[in-house]
Amino acid sequence: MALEDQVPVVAGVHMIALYICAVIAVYAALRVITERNSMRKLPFLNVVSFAVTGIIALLLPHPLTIAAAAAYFVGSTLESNAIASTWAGGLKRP
Amino acid sequence: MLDEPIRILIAALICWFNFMIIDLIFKLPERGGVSGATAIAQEVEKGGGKLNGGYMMGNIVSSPDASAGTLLAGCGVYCAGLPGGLFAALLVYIGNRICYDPGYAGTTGCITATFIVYGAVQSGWFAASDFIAGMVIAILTIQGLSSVHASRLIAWLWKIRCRLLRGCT
Amino acid sequence: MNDIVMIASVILILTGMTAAIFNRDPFDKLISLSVLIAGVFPFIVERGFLDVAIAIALIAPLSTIFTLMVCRRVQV
Amino acid sequence: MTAELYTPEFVIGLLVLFAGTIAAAFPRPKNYLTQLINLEIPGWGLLLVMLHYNEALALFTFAAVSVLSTYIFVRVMQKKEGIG
Repeated sequence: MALEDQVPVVAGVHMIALYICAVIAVYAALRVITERNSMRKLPFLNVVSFAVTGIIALLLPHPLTIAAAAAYFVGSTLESNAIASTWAGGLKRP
Repeated sequence: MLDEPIRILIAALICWFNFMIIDLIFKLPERGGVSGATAIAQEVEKGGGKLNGGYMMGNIVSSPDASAGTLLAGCGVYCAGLPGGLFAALLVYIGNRICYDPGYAGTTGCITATFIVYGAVQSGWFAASDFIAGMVIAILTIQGLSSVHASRLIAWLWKIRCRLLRGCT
Repeated sequence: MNDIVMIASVILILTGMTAAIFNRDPFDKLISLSVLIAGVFPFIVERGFLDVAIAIALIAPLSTIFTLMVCRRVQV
Repeated sequence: MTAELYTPEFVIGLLVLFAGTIAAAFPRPKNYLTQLINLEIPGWGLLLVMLHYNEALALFTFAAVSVLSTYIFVRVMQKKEGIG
């Protein structure tokens, strides 16, 4: 059913990179919820998105993973773009 | 091969210089590309930072630029070798077109980062996963630690670039 | 999945959920909601559903954009 | 079909589902927009619970239907309140 019987499990040698990505994701998430200003939250959200993209790529090395990581990154960027544009009143304002 | 933490730190330095040089050459700190980037820059300036640094932070947030290209090139080389990196460059170009951006900085950064990562892996000194963790650390120093100090640093680098290349107004 | 990444994903989901419930500004709620979405993705990828991950990553921002059609900043 | 009884995504999905349902039932600033945003939280919890059963097609269908229902709610709110 799933792809997981075709691809190898992550080997034990690259674990430190995965841990660094996880720790940075948690740190940036805590910075997101403790920041008061609504626009200054968006750079920290971008750090969360980078770290999760790294986690996705490091968890499952398979050629389709590149498309998954790029799709997640572009989707998250588009979401931030839409939030910032609406906050600035770029698109919808009469 | 060196130990893994030292390799990750060296890879973080390489990635930092790669995306910062390409972003400065393609004039990201000059103006905000979309209206959301301009709003982020104004809020950063209101919090005590510089306006040019805020423009670059807003551009990184609201469209995939050279930093995203470096990260996805690392992912591509880690998963599928050299063709994976070039495929990631194509995906970065498509993502730039989705986000209303010309997309030259992201594609150029992705292609150069692909060759850098592939050369470093072929030389036997690095693994491709070091560059993914290194890019996450590098984007943490720009966006994640302190927006005031990061914007002042980018404004200082932008002033140096204006003095060297004089393409900016 | 190894334990530290799973604990990190759970922390992302719980902080995103708590902040999305208790914030009062709609923009803050949407930003916290995307932290929650970021925590969901390692679980999907760890199960091996890469196609589902691609589809959800491309579909989920549409929901936010539709919600933003009725958001409007309080004029200052 | 279920390999083990309590996988982590099952437990955390149930937790998110209950908390999000309570938050959508009692929205804090009491208007339709808050209720709509709170209604997306149990959706993601339900997706985590469905991930436990290893059905890819169910996940596809659920994501698509969730976005469509959000669009319909937004149109209904625009008709009802005259905003947007």
